[in-house]
Amino acid sequence: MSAIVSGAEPLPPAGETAGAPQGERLTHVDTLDAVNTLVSGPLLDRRRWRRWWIAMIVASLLTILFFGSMIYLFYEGIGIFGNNSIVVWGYPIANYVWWIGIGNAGTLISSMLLLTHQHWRAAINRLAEAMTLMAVAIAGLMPIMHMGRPLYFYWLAPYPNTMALWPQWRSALIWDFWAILSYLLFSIVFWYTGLIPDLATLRDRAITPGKRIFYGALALGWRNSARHWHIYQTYYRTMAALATPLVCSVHSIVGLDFAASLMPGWQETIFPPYFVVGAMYSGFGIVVVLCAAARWGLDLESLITIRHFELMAKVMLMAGTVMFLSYATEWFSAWYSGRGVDRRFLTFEFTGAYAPLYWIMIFCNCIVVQAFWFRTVRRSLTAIVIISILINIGMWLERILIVWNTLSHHYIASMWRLFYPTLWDWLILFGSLGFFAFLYLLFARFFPVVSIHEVRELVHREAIR
Amino acid sequence: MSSVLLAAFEDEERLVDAIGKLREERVRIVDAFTPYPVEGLGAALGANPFPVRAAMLIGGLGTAGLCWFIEWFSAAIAFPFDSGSRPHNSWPVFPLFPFEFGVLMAGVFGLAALLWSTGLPGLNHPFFDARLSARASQDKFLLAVAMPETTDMAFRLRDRLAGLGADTVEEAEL
Amino acid sequence: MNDTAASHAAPASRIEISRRTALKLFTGGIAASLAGCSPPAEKNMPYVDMPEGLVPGEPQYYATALPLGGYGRGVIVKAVDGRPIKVSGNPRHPASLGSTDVFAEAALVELYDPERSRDIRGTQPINGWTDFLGELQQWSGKAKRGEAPLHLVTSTVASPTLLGQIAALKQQYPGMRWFAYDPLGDDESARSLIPRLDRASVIVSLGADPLGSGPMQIMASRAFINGRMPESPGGMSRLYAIESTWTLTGANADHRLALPPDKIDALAMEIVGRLEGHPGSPLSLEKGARHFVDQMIADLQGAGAGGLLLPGPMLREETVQAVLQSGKRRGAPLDRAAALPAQLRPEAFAAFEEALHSRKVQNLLLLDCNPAFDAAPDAKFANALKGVPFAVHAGLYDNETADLCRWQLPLSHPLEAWSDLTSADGTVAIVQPLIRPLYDTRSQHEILGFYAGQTAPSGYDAVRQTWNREPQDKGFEDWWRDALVKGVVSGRSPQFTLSAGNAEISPPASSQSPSDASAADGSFVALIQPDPTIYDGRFTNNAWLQECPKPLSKGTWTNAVSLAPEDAAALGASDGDVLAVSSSEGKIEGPLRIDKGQARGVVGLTLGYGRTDAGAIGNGLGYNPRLLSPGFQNVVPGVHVKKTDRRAPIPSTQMHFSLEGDLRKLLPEVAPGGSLPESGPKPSLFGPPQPRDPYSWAMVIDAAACTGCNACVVACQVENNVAVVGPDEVANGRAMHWLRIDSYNIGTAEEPRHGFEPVPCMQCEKAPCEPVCPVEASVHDTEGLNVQVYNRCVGTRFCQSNCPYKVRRFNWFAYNSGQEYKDLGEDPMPARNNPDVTVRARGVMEKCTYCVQRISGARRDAEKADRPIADGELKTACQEACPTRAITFGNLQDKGSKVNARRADPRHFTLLEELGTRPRTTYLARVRNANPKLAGGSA
Amino acid sequence: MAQVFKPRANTIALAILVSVPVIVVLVFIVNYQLHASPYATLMGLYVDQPIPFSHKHHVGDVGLDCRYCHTSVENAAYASLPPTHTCMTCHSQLFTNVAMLAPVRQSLATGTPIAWNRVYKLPDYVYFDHSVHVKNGIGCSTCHGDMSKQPLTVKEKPLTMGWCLKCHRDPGPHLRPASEVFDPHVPDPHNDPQKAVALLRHYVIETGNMTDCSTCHR
Repeated sequence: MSAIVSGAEPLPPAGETAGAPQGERLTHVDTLDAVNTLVSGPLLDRRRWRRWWIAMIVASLLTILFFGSMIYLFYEGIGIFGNNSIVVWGYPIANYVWWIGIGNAGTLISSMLLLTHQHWRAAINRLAEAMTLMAVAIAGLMPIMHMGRPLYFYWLAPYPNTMALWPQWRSALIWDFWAILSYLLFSIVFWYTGLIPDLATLRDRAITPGKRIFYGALALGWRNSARHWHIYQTYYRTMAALATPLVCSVHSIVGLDFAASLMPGWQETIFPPYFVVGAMYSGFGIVVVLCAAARWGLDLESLITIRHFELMAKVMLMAGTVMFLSYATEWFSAWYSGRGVDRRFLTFEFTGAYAPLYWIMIFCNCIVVQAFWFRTVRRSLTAIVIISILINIGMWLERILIVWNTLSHHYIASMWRLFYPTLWDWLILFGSLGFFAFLYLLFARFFPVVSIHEVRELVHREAIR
Repeated sequence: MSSVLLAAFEDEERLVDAIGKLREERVRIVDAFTPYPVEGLGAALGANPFPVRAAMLIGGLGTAGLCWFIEWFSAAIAFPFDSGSRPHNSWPVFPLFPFEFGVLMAGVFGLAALLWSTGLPGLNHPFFDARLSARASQDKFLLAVAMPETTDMAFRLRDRLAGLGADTVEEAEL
Repeated sequence: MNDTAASHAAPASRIEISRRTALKLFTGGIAASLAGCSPPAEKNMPYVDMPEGLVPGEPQYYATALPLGGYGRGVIVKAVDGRPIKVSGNPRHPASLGSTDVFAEAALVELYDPERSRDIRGTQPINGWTDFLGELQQWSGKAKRGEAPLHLVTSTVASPTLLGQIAALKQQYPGMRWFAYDPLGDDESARSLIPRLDRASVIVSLGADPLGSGPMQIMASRAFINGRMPESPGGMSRLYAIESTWTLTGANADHRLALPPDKIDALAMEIVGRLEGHPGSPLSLEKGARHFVDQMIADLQGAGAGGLLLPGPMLREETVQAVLQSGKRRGAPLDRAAALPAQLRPEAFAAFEEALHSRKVQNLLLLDCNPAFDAAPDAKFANALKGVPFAVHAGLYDNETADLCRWQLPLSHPLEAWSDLTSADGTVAIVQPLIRPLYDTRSQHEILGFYAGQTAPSGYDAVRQTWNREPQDKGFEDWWRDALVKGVVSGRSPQFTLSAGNAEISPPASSQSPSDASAADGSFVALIQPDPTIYDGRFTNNAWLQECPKPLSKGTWTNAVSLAPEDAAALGASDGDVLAVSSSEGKIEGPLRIDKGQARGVVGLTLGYGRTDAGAIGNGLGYNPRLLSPGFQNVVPGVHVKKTDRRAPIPSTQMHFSLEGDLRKLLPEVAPGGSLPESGPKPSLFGPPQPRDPYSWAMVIDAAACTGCNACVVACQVENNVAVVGPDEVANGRAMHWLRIDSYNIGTAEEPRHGFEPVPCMQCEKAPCEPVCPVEASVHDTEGLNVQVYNRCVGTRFCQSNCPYKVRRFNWFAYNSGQEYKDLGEDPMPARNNPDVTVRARGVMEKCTYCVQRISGARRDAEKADRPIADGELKTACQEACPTRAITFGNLQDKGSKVNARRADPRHFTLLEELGTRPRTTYLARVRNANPKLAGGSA
Repeated sequence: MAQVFKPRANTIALAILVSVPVIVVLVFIVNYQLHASPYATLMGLYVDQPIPFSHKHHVGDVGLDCRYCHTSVENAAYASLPPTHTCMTCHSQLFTNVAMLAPVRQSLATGTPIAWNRVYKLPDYVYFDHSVHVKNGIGCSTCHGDMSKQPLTVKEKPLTMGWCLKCHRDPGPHLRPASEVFDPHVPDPHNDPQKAVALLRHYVIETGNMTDCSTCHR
């Protein structure tokens, strides 16, 4: 089969094409069946999954750690975290904002790029959507772990009860609850819809009856009828159109968790927009890492090319710059307001107990990304991956610092206090990373990580260009 | 349940060109099956996405309305609480929940409508009896034309399809 | 609820009931106050025979008195179903004036402490009291024959009945010797003064601490503030404090000067000299201090009889006497605390030690004292005591001393026993039990009864005999009932009385001379003082007092070694470093606390810690400064301080103390008669919320009247079942006190001063915590309370993160419902929970609600009688406890209410008003009556 | 290629798809019904007692007043159960040696309380005060039903928060003149608007704070 992979002309080695990127092709595959083979091959034919198993074992261990800590948390009580009566919020909140941010990028990528006819999205949107699902699912766990009495989380829902009580709709947490829930379910629907035609392909290519039934059932008997395609696309595009505002609203609401308060450093009108950008920022970072992983693990070099990475790098450069601008706006308005508490807070950010972390955050989120101004960096896979990881570290720091700075240094001097994380704080954080990897590996094992039918279209489009 | 001739084409262009020519020759096109959506083809074959759009609109707005009502009813009528001396009917914060949930339900209703108007789930379908059916989801562009009454007409149509570039032609039921 | 069961109630009723039942019934009471549903298979246990006058579930109030340092403070104790659950002051009693101190509030913990000595214990297996009595008989025989004279050791005794019994014993046992000591030290004359601060216009404290912990604290604080109120007659008094380490008196002074003890002593003599008109050579002081002293003396002279010079315990006896004489000549308002009658003076502790070490002591009774810890914590004493064949210790706890004795007799708690107590000002109150002894214990009177040869002594009878000297007295029963009801004795005097008088005192035997003490050779002077929350060590096992923050440092659960910043810098040590302090006598180690405004060359140490056998709560905390000083010397010259490489940060409830820049707004200060700019109402989108009829509760706290004594903090804890979390959790920043007293460093670098600000929930009308709660757990009620519905709370903690005042507290663990600190969850401790307040579960936010259970109770009573709640009828726990009446609570809708009057005061201000939260809790600004001729005088 | 699925698969697939939303809705309905049902509220439940005490006999036939045994109901939060002595005031004369009353005699002899099983149980975070209700015209039977018809005591009302709120929002129809408070036979609620208004005024009832959380939870 590998014969098909190599194009008509010898494909240029990644990173060395000096030609104008405009002329450069996004994929290095020529025939439709080559696409099918590339993507579905790993899922269908007997093939060694050594790399996968190694990754899976590591991920599983972390997952066990994650749920182990969660069980201990529910048994022993929330006091095992480093929080105190002044800094009442801590890691779970930061993790939550971080994960939901990553979650947002998936849908943003696939829907926004679809609406703007960015065809290069075809190769990466499935990865991104899957990432969304898992990230949001994990994000959804965090607030529950953060609650004092997690078993009552359902009190946030308006369900008929003998207490004649209802939720308190003015609370940003209620908006949050519904944002996460709606967004999670919506992403599942969106993701699954996109998956249907590919499932049909897998059904038709599958040899063993087990796989045929598995994929067949999920494909719902999709026949690729031109009529169905027409209706299907209408639906899919409309969903994309709905997804974009949904995503923005979701992270805006997360921003409101802080902005809808009166604490210094939280009460900021700029929070919603810059939370959205921040989400996209860190999300793209993770997508880059996932693409690199999938590319390496599933030999998809010819589908996910350096060109994709370059384009994503450009998006990150934009986002990073916007972040810088947002921070600057915060600092300016804090200073310009002239309010003692705001200025004190600003000084604390840069010189207080958490200052080192704050400087690292600025470095990761604002400085490093500027390297993407250089084409060579944009086209070096290693560089992009490293920068993406740094960006995500920076974004996590941003979230924890938003929580820490404000709660540690507020109006009443007598109650200023610092936060010292415990082992359990770290276990939950890294455990959640492991759980994410675990889910992702499962997905990659049983579902096409690249949207087959959309790449088919892309290949055709490029062939005629 | 009608019997058709399935003609497999190598690519999108040949299929579209064939459809155009056959239309002029008054051949009844039943359906086409393509590995990826071919722009305008579905519309040409008379597919109507209206129900999906309608369902999403109604589902979305309906749900949002219901959510808003629940908010207003619970906060202002059922059990009005003094929460930081905010008005009981705090309408400025009410849109958020309806919006989030409305969008979700729009998606769900749309999916339902999609399945309904495409007749899915159709796990078992005569189309799958055709040998070519499996190729439609991979690399071939299938054209389904109504089977003529008489056999010699059928033979002529087969030749015509081959002439238009179909590399295989197969009898099938739809 | 099923605590309709708790029996053994009114002291009048005479139902016999075993400890076992008592405990069983307690648990009934507990169940009623535990949060969360329980399955319906639950038993209801009615009485077999209902005690007189007891209504199940309804509170009963009894007047009694509680001892501190021997002296009594009159209190009124609330009991529900026979369980004492709250102590508050007795307005009729001059030593309480209706207020309390931390020790009175926390007395309940002692009563219910699971670690109290429950059964009599001997050195070999025995069967209870009978064996003891048998052995006692032999020894009494010997004693009577003069073979083994009885030695009695007590701490300060102020009970007429006890005095009577001791006198009787002296008749019975020839050669009996009685020794008494005060763990704080034998520098009696300075310590036992009652300054009439309300009658003084200029007060100069020479190391004295009348506002600090002690039996006179409530009296002195109330008098001080009465003399401080701008509206008070004769204007507002001015307080100069000259002291070596920070005390509450210094913290409340208008002007403060830090000097080492020897300098203060010398200065005292100089002042006296100049007042008396024969000035000697002035003491050498640096310029600023000299100016301070001169202006102060001028001020003092100007005040005439209103000028009060107050000698402190660290002065030499001669100095004290000199000061007192001059004060007497000028007619300064200074009295002496009630002292023992001349014919009944105990010998000093030193005499006992001498007797002990010379093997003269064979028959020894140590009555409610712990010398092995607080008098002579050395091996020599321990071995000598071990050698005493018939050494008997009677005490609440099986403590350090008890371990060295042949017998430990369990003593009844003052709330379990009949007695009588004289207060520092001479007032006597009958001590009546609120509850039958929980264990097989005896009261002091009953134990002395045994020694007197009685077989079944009764404290009840002993006390009645003291007051009913001629048997055929008709009026006695009425008098007795009246005394019990009022809580104050009048119209009768027992055989022996303690009497207060004017401030002349014949100097006691021992007298220390710290004048040679100087930091010249690089060594330090150690100054030992009582601990503000643990006092002399008898409260070390009291978890509430341990967790109660020290007024100035806000440290908890240990005592610190305090140094001046310069000295600490010289040692290269920082807060929390462990310092080794050594004297010729011994060595202690404790965490450093740097105290801006402490005299250089002075090491500040406090008593009460370093106990080895106090109980699970108190063991192994802090150090015992007595190891540095033989006897009761409180000024130990020539000590050396070294920095060790260990750190032991002090668990503290406050981290940041200074108020720089506009933070100063948090604690505004005005000159007498001064006022604050009244800022108009903040603009609001929805318009200001209107207070609603019939009730709109509000509180005003007078920052000028707060002396920082902490009584309100502990009172709140008792009333509202606020949990103790333990040192580690305090260090984690999880202390639960609903009401905190913020302590701020104000003033200048030259003259650092302290300011206190009690901060309960502000009950904001536009509460930021409410709209952010997703489940309506934090909501407003129609009376303006910002209530927290514990059973609805899911623990998102958004309310606290959005609270600008940070007054909410979160149950990170089940501090009070399963995960208690150490043994605080063991029976009978939970029996002290207030049944009217939910015991919060884990994961729930809690906060001050203006004692909503009291409001509800008052409202229900009013509704039953179809009348409105009268102003002043309803008091919150903190308001009730406050010795200086700094807290006013009432109804805004009642135009005549006191709270409305205070809100109209020119000193009225709102904390963080600019946020527009419209708090119902507001403040009156601090007042500093500075000397115009001194720095800060312009303020 | 051949069919993967048999024709009936279509039906099954459809059924599954449809059942998803249906189940979601059912969960809500069933959950509510369950909590409102006697299964959760124990309403209408008879509880065995050490002594089969019959209110029907003592109230209905003998005609004892509630307050004869539940002495503190008018001035305390708890109505309180009668001490054994109260039983003996009569039963030292009547039925002195009936086997049924053995536990009572034993209780008196040994001084051990009679352990009655709770019928009306509120969660411990709910603070209910009998006296304030009784004093303000709420009859015993409003919550306890007609005791004169109960041979064994049965929980007459659900005692859910919703149930309490019904009356706290509109107490009028449940109020009675003081004379009828302890009368078990009075129908409740009376549907007489004038009477309601009159009684509200008579008892000076401020309905404003009656639905405050702090009214019952502290």
